[in-house]
Order: sequence, then C-alpha cells, then structure tokens
Amino acid sequence: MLDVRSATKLFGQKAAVDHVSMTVDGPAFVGIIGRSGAGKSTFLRMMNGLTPASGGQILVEGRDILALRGADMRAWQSQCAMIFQQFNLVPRMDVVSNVLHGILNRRATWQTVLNLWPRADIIRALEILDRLGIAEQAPKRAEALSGGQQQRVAIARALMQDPRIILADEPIASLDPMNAQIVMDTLKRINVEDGRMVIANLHTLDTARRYCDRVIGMRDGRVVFDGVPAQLTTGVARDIYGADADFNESATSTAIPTDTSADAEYAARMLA
Amino acid sequence: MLDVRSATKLFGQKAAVDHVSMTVDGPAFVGIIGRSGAGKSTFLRMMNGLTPASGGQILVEGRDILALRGADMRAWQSQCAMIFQQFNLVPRMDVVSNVLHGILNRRATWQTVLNLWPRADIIRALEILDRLGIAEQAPKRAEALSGGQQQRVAIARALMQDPRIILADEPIASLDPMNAQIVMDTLKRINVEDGRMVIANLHTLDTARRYCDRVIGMRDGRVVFDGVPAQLTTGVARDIYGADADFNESATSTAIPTDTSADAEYAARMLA
Amino acid sequence: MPADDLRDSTIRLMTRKRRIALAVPALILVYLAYVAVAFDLGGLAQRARLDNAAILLADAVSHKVHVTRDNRRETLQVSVEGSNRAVFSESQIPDWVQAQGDGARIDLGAGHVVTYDGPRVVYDIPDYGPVTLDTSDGVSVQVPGGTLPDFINASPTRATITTDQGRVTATASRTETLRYFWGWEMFFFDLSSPFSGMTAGQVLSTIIGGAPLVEGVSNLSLALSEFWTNDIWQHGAVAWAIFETVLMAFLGTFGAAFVALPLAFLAAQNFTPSRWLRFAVRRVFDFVRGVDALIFTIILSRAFGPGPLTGALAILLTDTGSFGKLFSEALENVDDKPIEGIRSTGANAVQRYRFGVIPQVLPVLLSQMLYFLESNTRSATIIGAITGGGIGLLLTQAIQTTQDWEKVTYYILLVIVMVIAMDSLSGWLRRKLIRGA
Amino acid sequence: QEITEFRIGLLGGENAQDRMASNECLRAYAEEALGVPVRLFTPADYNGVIQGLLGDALDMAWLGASAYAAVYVADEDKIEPVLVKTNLDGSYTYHSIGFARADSGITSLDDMEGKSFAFADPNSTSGFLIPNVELPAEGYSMTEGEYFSRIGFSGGHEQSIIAVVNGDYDAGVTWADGQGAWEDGYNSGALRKAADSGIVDMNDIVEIWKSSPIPEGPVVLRQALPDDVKQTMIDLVAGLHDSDPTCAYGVAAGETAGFTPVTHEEYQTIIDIRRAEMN
Amino acid sequence: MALIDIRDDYLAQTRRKRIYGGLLVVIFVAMMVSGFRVADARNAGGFWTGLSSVGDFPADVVSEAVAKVANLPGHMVRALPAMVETLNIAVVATLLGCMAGTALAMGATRGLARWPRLVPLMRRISDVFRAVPEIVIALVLIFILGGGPVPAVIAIAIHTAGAMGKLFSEVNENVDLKPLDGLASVGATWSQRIWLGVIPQVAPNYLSYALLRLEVNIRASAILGFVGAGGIGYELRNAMTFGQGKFDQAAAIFLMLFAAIVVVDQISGLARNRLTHGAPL
Ligand SMILES: Nc1ncnc2c1ncn2[C@@H]1O[C@H](COP(=O)(O)OP(=O)(O)OP(=O)(O)O)[C@@H](O)[C@H]1O
Ligand SMILES: Nc1ncnc2c1ncn2[C@@H]1O[C@H](COP(=O)(O)OP(=O)(O)OP(=O)(O)O)[C@@H](O)[C@H]1O
Ligand SMILES: [Mg+2]
Ligand SMILES: [Mg+2]
Repeated sequence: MLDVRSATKLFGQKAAVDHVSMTVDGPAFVGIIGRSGAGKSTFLRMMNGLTPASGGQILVEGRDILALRGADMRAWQSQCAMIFQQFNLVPRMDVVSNVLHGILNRRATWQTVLNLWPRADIIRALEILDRLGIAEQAPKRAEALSGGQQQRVAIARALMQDPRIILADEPIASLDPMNAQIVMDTLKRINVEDGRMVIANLHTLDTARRYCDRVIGMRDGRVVFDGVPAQLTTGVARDIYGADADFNESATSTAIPTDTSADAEYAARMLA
Repeated sequence: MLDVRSATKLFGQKAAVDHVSMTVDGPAFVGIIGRSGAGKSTFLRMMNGLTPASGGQILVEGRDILALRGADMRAWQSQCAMIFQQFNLVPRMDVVSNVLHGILNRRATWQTVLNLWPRADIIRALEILDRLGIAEQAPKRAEALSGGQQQRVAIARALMQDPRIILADEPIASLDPMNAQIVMDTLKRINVEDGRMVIANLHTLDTARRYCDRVIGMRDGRVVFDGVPAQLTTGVARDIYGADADFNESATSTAIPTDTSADAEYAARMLA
Repeated sequence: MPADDLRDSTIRLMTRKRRIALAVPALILVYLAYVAVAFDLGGLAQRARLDNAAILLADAVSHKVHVTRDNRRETLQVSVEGSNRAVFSESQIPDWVQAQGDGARIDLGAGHVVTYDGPRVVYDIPDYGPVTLDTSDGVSVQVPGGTLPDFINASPTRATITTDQGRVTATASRTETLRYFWGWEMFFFDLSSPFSGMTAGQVLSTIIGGAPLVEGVSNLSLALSEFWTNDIWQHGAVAWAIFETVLMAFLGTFGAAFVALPLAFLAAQNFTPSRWLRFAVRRVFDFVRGVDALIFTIILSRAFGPGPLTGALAILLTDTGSFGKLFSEALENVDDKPIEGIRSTGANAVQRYRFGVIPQVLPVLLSQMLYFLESNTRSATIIGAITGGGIGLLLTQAIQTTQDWEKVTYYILLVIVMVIAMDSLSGWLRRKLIRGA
Repeated sequence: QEITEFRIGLLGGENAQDRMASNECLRAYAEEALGVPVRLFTPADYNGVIQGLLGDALDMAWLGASAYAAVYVADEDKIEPVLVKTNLDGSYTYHSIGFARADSGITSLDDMEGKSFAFADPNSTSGFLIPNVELPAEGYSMTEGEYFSRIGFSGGHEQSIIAVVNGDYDAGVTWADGQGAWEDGYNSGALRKAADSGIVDMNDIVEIWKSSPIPEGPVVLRQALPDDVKQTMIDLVAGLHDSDPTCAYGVAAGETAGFTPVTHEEYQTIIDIRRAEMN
Repeated sequence: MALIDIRDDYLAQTRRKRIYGGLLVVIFVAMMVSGFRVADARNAGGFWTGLSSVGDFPADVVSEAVAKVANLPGHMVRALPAMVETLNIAVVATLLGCMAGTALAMGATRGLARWPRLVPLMRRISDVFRAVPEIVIALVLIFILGGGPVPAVIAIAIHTAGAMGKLFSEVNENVDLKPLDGLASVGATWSQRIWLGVIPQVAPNYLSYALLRLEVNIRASAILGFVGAGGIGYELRNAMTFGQGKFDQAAAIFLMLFAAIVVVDQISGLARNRLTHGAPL
C-alpha cells in the first residue's frame, strides 16, 4: 500500500530526511520516534505534500505522490489527512466549520468561500464529532476549546476527509496526560475500526510501545530502527536518541501516573 | 530618632493606617509584616510623603514630617529614600542617570533637566554602584537589567540620596530567591556599615527573622505585634496573618534551600 | 446519531452564517449598484475621452516642434511646443525645415513632406497624394479624390490635417505644422544656452576638456548654472518649489508638536484632574482636527497672503488637533511607577515630568511626528495647490492648463520621489532616534 | 513712510511658472524703479489674489472687474484702480462668449433648453457675473432646472473650454476680445490661447452667445502705499508698451496698445451687479 | 574591568552623548528657526504683521452668517445632495481601496504571497500608490473622464489601496501560520487558505483601520471637490470664493461638512473600540 523509496529532503546542504525507505502493507499503526531534529516532521510533511521533496519516491498504490503538482497534489492531500501538534485549526471559526474544512478540496471554491455547505455535509460533520464525543462543542469557536478537545476537532477534520492515511505529527505533545490518552485512544480506534493507516510521530517511548503495531526510529534523517514495539529495548532507544547511559526513560514519559496521591495532597493544601 | 504618634490614614471611611505609634531609637533594621491590605505600604508612603496623612504625627529628630509641605516636604523626601517592589526606575535611561536621580532635590532644576550633572556626582554614583557590585552595568539602560540588578540600582539611588532613613516596600517580592538574598544582604550591609535606619515591608516571615533587629506586625491598619524576631513564634504569626491552624510558614518562604543537590543533578542531566 | 435538537441548532447556526456570508457581499453589491446609478457611470462611459488619454500619454513622453507661418506678416518661426521662449534662431533651425523663397519645405519623415508656398500649403501624403490648402481667401482644400477623408477637418475658415507623422493647421492668419519627437525637449539646456544642440558626449567632453565657452567661468559651473536656469524646465524654480513643500510639512509638523505637547497634558486624565478643562481642551482638538488644513489655508491666506508660511501654519493648526489627541492618549498610558520613584527622591514637578514622563512618551511622540512628517509632505502638496506655493501649485496648474503633459509627468515623478524620500527619511530617523534615545 | 518690499499678485489663466516668466521683466523694472526688492506671487485662483489684497499681503495686482468689485465690496478703502489695458483699437472692453460643440447641433441659446451650462469661477466677470445677469434678462432663467438642466462652475476659463469639448457640459462661457476671426479664437482671450495650444480645434466649437462689452479689469494698487511709490508704478506700467513692447505683451497676455488711466467710476456698474448677486 | 576604567568610559560616553544631543538640538532649532524665516520671507504677508488679523476672515464669515441666520437651513437643504455625494465618494473609495489594499497586502506579505517572487514588486506598488497625492490622480482623470465624482473615487481609492496595502501587510506579518498549514494539509487552494485561514484572523484589525481611513477619506473627498471633483467641497469652494455676500452659504455648508466629519468620527471611534476589545465577528 505504501512504499517509500529513498525519500530525501535537503534544506540547503543539510539533509533533514536522508534516503528514507520503508514499506507498509496493510492499515498499520506506525509510530516514528527520534529526538528533536531527527527529521520526523519533515518526513510527514513530505508525505502530505506540505514540503516538496528533494528526491526519492513515495508510492501509494503504485502512484508516486512526490511527483504530483497543483490540483493533483491537492487531490492527494484530500485523501491523506494530517494532524498537527498545535492542532492548526482556524481559531476564530466554529467547530463544525473547522471539521468541514476537511472536504474543502471536494467542493467548489466559491461555495466554500461563501460558507455554503450542503446540509448533508454538516450532518456528517456532526456525526463525526459525535463519534469523537465532542458533538456538544459543535457551535463553539475552536479557540474556546481545551487542547484535548481541539485535537479531537482536528481528528474529526481528518475523518471528514475520509482519508486512507492519517498522518499525525506529535499529536499529543502539547496535551496533558489525561487528554493525551483520550487522543491516542481515538486514533487507535480509527485505525482498528475503520482500517485507516495511521503514521504518528511520537516523542515518548511508552506511547509508541503501547499503541503502535510497528515503530520506526529516525536519527539525523535516517531510519535507524524498524521493528515491532517488543524489539524496542532501552539499548535500542539509547541508540535512536543518541543518549548515553544516563538516559532515563521516565523523563520523557507522558503516561498518567497510577499513584497520584502525593499530588492530590499537595493540591488540596494549596487550595485550602 | 523616629517617633510615630498615632499616625492615621483614611481612604474614604476606611482606615488603611489606624493610629499607628512606635518609637525607633538607633539605626535599627525594622521589618514590617502583615497580610495584603494590612496598611504596610500606606504607612511607608506616608513616611516618605507620597501619601498625605489623615492624622497623627511622625517626628524625626523632633520635627513632624507629616506637617511638611512643598519644598520642605521635598527636602525631607531627599533625606528619606524609598525602595519599591517594582524598582520604579526610569527604564529608558542609563543606570548612572537613574542613580543620579537620588540628588535631584539638591541640584538646580535647569541643570538636572538638561542632564548636566557635575563630574563629582557621576563619580560618586559610580562608586556606589561599585560598592553594590554592579558598576559594570553603569552605561546600560535600566530596562536591560535583570530584576535583582534593577533593585540594586534602586538601592544605589537610595544611597545617592545619602538618607538617614531607607524605606523599602517589599523590596524582594518580585525577585527570585537568589536575587532576593543579594538585595537583602545589601540592605543589611548598608544598615550595619553606614548606620542608616532601614524600615522594610516584608511578605515572608523567614526574611524578617533573618535580617531584622525588630519586627512590627500590622493587621487591618493597626500594630498588632512589636518585638524582636525571636518573639515571632508561629502562633504570633498566625495572629498577624489572621490565618487558621492550616497556616504553613514554608508556603510563604522565598529563602534559597540549603540543600540544592537534587536540583543540580537534574539540571546537569538536562544539559547533557 | 447526535441528539436531534443539537443537530437542528447547529444547522440553524450554519444557516445563519450562510445568510450573513451571502448578505454582506449582496449588500455591498447593492450599494455599489446604487452608487453607479447615482454617479451616472453609464453616462461616464460615453463622456470619457480616451483620445485625451492617448494625447496625454503621447505628450508625456514626446514633444512637438511647431513650424508656424504668420500669413499676414509673412514670417516663419520654428519653436518647441509653440512657446515664445523656445524659438529657434536662424542658425539653430533643424535641417528638416528648409526655407525656400517665400516659404519652406518641411520633411515630416516617412515620405511626408509639407511645402509652404506663400498662402498655399501642400501636404504630400504617401499612398494618398498631395493635399493643397489655400489661405488666400478663407481656407480652401483640394484633395486627390475630391471627397474629404476623415483625417481632414475642414471648414471655410480653417482646416486641419492630422496624420501619424504630424499635424497641419491653416487659417487665414496663420499656417502651422507640428512634428512629434520622442523624449523631453531641452531638458538640460534651453536654446539660448551655449550647450544647446550638443549631444551628451559633446557636453561631457566640453566640460572635461573643452576650452571655456564663456570667459572666466569653468565649463562645469557654466553647465550647472545653465541647467539650473533652464528657461523651459526652470529646474531652479522647481527645486525651490519642492523645498517649499517640504518646508511646509517640516514646520507644520514640528510646530504642531510643540504646541500640542503642553496642551496634551491638559487633556490627559492622569495629569489634569478637572473634567471640564479636559473636556474643553479635547473639544478644541476635535474642532481644529475636523476643520481640516484646507479651510485653514483659506482663512489664513487673508492674514498672511499666499506663500509657504500660510501652508505651514495651516498644517500646524490641523496637526495640533491630531497630535493633541494622540499625545494625550500616550500620556494616559504612561506607567506611574517611574514617576513615583522620581517623586520619592524629593524631585519637584518639572523634574518629575522631565524624568518620569518625558522618557516614557518621547519615543511614542517622536514616532508619531515622523509618521506625520511623511503624510504632511503629501498634504503640503495639496495645500500648495490652493494657497499658491510649492510643487503642488506647479503641478495642478500644469494639469489644469492641459498642455505640458511632459512637465506634468516630470512633476508627478518628482512628487513621488519626494514623498518616498520623506517616507524613507522618517523611517530611518525613527529607527535611529528611537533605538538610541 | 517707506516700504521695504513690493509684492505683485498675478492672476491665474496660465500655469504658475509661465506667469512668473512672463512678468519677470516687469519685476526687474519695478525693482530698479522702486529701489526695494519686488516679488511676484501666483495664487492658484482669483480668490487667492483677492485675499492677498484684503489682507495687505499684496501691493499690486491686475484684477478682473468682478474681482475688483469683490475687494471693493469687502473693504472700500483697500485698493484703488489706476490703469486698464487697452485693445489694439484703443477700446478697453471685451466680451463674454457663449460656446458649444459644433457637432451638438446647438447654434444659439434657444437650443439650450434642458442642456447643461458651465460658468468659470465665481469671481470671474465674463465667466460668471455678466452672463449670470444678462442671460436671465434675455429670458433664460439661471435657476437650475428651469431652463438649463444643470449649471455649474468649471473652476476657470481653460477648464470651461475643456469641459465643453469633453462633453461634461453642453455649453459654457469664456472671454475673448471679440476682435479678429472666430477661427483663430479671436485676437486674444481664453479661446485664442486654447486654439493656439491645440486644446481645441476652433472648427469643433461654435459661438452661441456674446455679451455686451465688459470693461477690462483694472490694475490696482494698495491705497495705503506712499504716493511716490504709486506714481512710480503707474508710470512704469503705463510706459511699458513704449519702453519694452515684448515685456508689455507678456504682462498683458497678448497684443495690446498699452495701459491707460482708469478710475473707480468705470466699475460702478459691475459693483452694482455684484451687489445684486449677493444672497 | 576596574572601576577607574568604567568611570572613564562612562564619562567619555556622557560627554559624547552631551555633544551629540546638544548638536542635535542645535541643528533642529536652527532648522526650525531658519525654516520659519525662509517661509516668512517667501510668503506675501509677514507672520508678525498678519498675526493680528488672523481672526478677520472668520469674523467676516461669522458676522454675515449671524446676520442672515434665517438663510442657513435653506442653504443646508440645498447642499444636502452634494453632502451625500461626498459621503458616497468616501465610502465607495474606502470600500474599493480596502479591497485592492487587501489584495496588495496578501501579495506583499512573505509567507502568504501566492507568488513569493512578486513580493518586492507588490511593496513598491503600494509605496507608489501611497506616494501620489489624490489631487494629482483626480486632476489627470478629470481631463480624461470629465469632472464629477468618479475621478475622485478612483483617486482616493488608489491612495487608499496603497496605504492599506502597507498597513494590512503589517497586520499580516503577525498572522498565525498554523491554521494555514492545517488548511493546506487538506488540499485547500490558495484562495481558500487565505479566505478561511487569514481573513478571520485579521478581519478585526482590517476593519478598524478601514474605519479610520473612512474618516480620512471624507476629508479627502471634500478637498477634491475643491478642484472640481464634485460633492460638498465644490459647493463650499464656490460659496467661499465668492466671498462677501455668500458667506452665509459658506458657513452653512461648512457647518454641515463639519458635523458629518464629527459624526463619522464618533461612530467609527465607537466601532473601533468594540473591535479592539474583541467583540465576536
Ligand atoms: N524550513 C526549514 N528550513 C531549514 N531547515 C529546516 C526546516 N525545517 C526543518 N529543518 C531542519 O531539518 C531538520 C529536521 O527537522 P524536523 O522538524 O523534521 O525534525 P523533528 O524530528 O520533527 O524534530 P522535532 O521533534 O523538534 O519536531 C532539523 O535540523 C531542522 O532544523
Ligand atoms: N489610593 C488608595 N485609595 C483607596 N484605598 C487604598 C488606596 N491605597 C490603598 N488603599 C487601601 O488601603 C488598605 C491598605 O493598603 P496597603 O497597600 O497599604 O496594604 P499593604 O499592606 O501594603 O498590602 P500589600 O501587601 O497588598 O501591598 C487596603 O485596603 C487598600 O485597598
Ligand atoms: Mg517535529
Ligand atoms: Mg503594599
């Protein structure tokens, strides 16, 4: 289904993505890990067409999407949804409109610009929001929502696109543990229930271990690990992150601690 | 030396300072504590003449400074320096100029307005800055300095006034623990070495205990405690702050913890 | 399925949004349609004279030389743009005009030749034939075909032939032939100058190595002074006009700042406790701002007559209003802390303003003044057109007399350069002064 | 008393630079004769000169009759008329000429019903004051909408000609000496200038009305000037035609037989007419 | 650094500042004084002699207006259509100018422009549009199109487009680009990205600037009336120029124009206050 061949992106002299190759067959949940600057975001942006590639091919069902231009590229983008760390919603517009933006490419420009959405589209947007448990927020402005809710709106926009592939660039990096869990659970559900491929950049090992079918490690633009979560030992992680023996996994963890009594106590004292 | 007799300040019906009386003989370091709204700032501002009093007397060497007006009042202000929580420097002017503002009252207006300071004054300002360890900052603009440095400039301005009394209104409230210590040490040094009286509003008990010769507790505009730091038990503090049994002193502490090894370790790991 | 009422309310919301999204452009369109009717756009399309635009464009980049015969006095004169001040002397007459007996042969190029022969004029037009105009008794026209083509406009007393190469006009009193040339004529030196007629290379070599054209004056300074006093383009006078315009803007802007600053204190809440005084001062600001520099120009021209001072004072008055408003807003935004700090040292009121207020507001005021300086340069151009000063007057009058479009173009370019220069200057000063103050 | 400088105001009709240039010789002569700096001013319109005279900012100007009346009405003691330009035949009158486009089919005012009509400047004698009085007297109402559909001011004589040629107005009025041939635009006047410069081909416009003779506007001096200064300037301008005909041509804006003395009485009629125009 | 060095450095710096500052003040004062004297010398009337008669003209107008106060309402009613025309000129020109200015701003902002290479060109176009005074464009257009409101509309709109092009692109620079990336990722076209991603963010600022511009443009359209572009300025000029005898009319027209300016000022001030204090769109 997805066949990446030697995909490369140069910024000036520097290779942000350096001859990356991989193949994904079915609708897998793929996690990409690696430290800051490893090229994770650049790779996803190349796949989505936000950043033009410098070389290589990315074949999706036999078609090289890196070679697409103009309207063809936009048509591809409409099938390949992207979720961002900062949600990238239009803050001053309401939630439904933001979700409807997912089908911008399939409606006439003048129609979208004048806000003339067909009733059926609106109903579908509401159904998607309902599925993600935020239908109540529909009429509110996006900026009025919490981070977790905004990310779910972004996922709803992605679902509105009815995409074959969902790309997620550190989707939970700006969320608190509680919301992070909800968002990751949602993505997993979409992956399993709808059979859509999800490729997610993740910055914590335990999230990758917990949700992914397959984990890819990047370092300096290259793929340095490609395997199942079980193979992701602390030693391997050290290699990926280029960390020395001090490397402490929990420092990067965003999992919700099971024992929160100490915090609760502190909070109670503060509020008193 | 200082004899406060029933000093009172009414704002409308409300007495912000309510018949405060006290006597200070030598050049003591006096701390005033009390919760927000207790009238600490108002009392200092009355002493400095920034806020006219509603009643009572404050005798300094026999002269009632609350009765002063116009040029006399300004002459008194020039002998009674004030240090503010927010430093109250002129941010766009350089450090030396800010220090020189301490002697505005003693130089001809036209001279100061044209910024024509005698060489001797500039040299003295630089010496004071040197004594406070910030001579290097002399040519910079005040706004370019860190909070702690700005507060030391404010102290330098106070010293430039060559005052008999230095009033300090929560001088360390907007500083981090490190800078807070430097500023308080500086004030103490001035108090001890130069023999100038310092009256400081403080919002933490441990600072008061550590630096003051005498502590005055205010509540609702009245003096509710007047004694040496040793008498300042947790029970007394509860009275002053009107707090109940939950009162936990360390919550208000800004002292630098003695054992910082844990932090240092963490920092080292992060920087690695 | 989401709850029905939620769905309905959302759809209602979207419908409302859609209505707004359609209504706003619709309203704008309706308004524009109303205005189009009110402004008679349809009639305008008919009235528009695109040939005027063509004349304007052609004239802006070209000039014409007139060959005029006075039919009563029987004299011939060759001049640029028909101006009395640009008449070719005997020796300067260009070689495409050749005197022959009681007339002349004028070569308009591309085979077009006009011959003056006493009261008769023959215009030989290639591919058409000779056209003869006779001015001895009224004006009679003879053409090869017998029927008048539409490039000839003739009446018993006057005839005009217009071709791509030039134009011939004949009346009983005079006959005139015009030939068009590219470029601005005599931009550097007029006909009376010793440099007249030289090519750029010749001028350069004369300046560098040539023997002095006038005893005791170097060729360079001669060239400069000839350029400066050029009779046709009057570069010196134009430079003065530009200077006057900038002067009006400069004096007006900074003068206004001086007047407005003390008054702004009276209008600022934190410096003037009296509500009534504040209200009064603010209304004065509003009034002078609302009256507009234009009206002041007219009012002041009674007292001071025409000239740059009147314009400067008009700008000064208007901007006092604008600055008063802006400055008082800046003053209301000052931070009280430095003022209090200064006060606590025993400083008097003057010192408090000097150190507590001025350093805070000065950058704001300065930057506003410099913004105004640029826009006032433009206003000064307009005011000059009304009071009679500066480049504005030259420009508007050149436009209104609709003849010298090349000068109009020249002035417009100068105005654009002047405004952009003032814009850059004020931007540069803003960066310099405000960073370093 | 002494004067320190002498200021001459020049009325519009030509662009400012050309006005300056044509009067430069007069300035130089005056400077020599008076022994003080003499300066020329070129306000943008009639009103600029009027205000300058009223405010004592100008010492001398050559006004139109109506503009003279405007100053006189505002302040009787401000200026005095001293000289007037004479035509080649010795008369000192000119005419207000009504004109229209030849292709409009309009040949007289009778064809103007429901058409638009352009005046020049509110302070112009021939371009406003006289036609505004004579036309109603001939039965053509000057109330907008009664006879003419629209009546407006173009701003000046040139603008009137351009406006009519452009079709903004169906007809307009401007000035001419009424001597010489129509096809030349007469001997002098706004039509002549426009025809000479090629703005208009005289074949394209027709005359539809001509006023009774209008007195040429006076050269005026500020009354408060010292007598010797006044006399010097009067002598200078009156003698200009003999001493330097080229200069006189420039100052008079055309062929002239010179300047002759004139008195206030010559303009009493115009003043009365102007008074009648006031609200 | 030793104190002595710091001291010398500082003293040298103070000296330098004093000299520069003093020089700056001296130059500025000299420019003001000599500028004033040049202007005074080149003016027909002198400043000091004219000062006493500054009130003459207004006094003439006021006394005549007071004497004929009964005429004022009539004059106002007669000038009403011209007033409406002036307002229409200003509104249409602001509308068209702001639209063109928006287009210029979108093309002149790095990161938003459809054709990034044209950014410098767009900026120069704004600069030139801004630099040409309205009166110049209006007069040229009057020559081509004939007198009337349309040349004024075009002239003011061109200037407004230039001014707004600059202001709007300054607003655009602060725009949050994240929503744009979001829209790009779903395959939105450039116009959809701009309309849905940028416009909602900048609309309050744009509107506020546009309202401010409307105030300016009302004055500009009145001024253009002075040179023959129609509207109230034309009426005012004719009455004012005639002088004694029609001052009552001039006063009436002036009062009406002034009232209109004040009213629009107030309304737009209120509207801008609401916009900046974040009322929903
Ligand atoms: N627009 C750009 N121009 C130049 N260099 C860029 C650009 N975008 C990314 N880079 C560089 O490319 C490299 C890869 O960046 P990328 O954002 O893909 O890393 P990442 O793995 O997503 O890191 P992070 O975890 O910080 O998001 C980095 O060195 C970065 O500095
Ligand atoms: N200018 C004023 N006008 C009216 N009331 C005032 C004014 N300044 C202070 N007060 C009131 O006077 C009382 C004493 O205020 P003051 O600032 O002296 O307290 P404080 O002890 O310094 O508190 P904090 O720790 O918050 O600075 C408060 O109730 C305050 O609201
Ligand atoms: Mg990234
Ligand atoms: Mg306080």
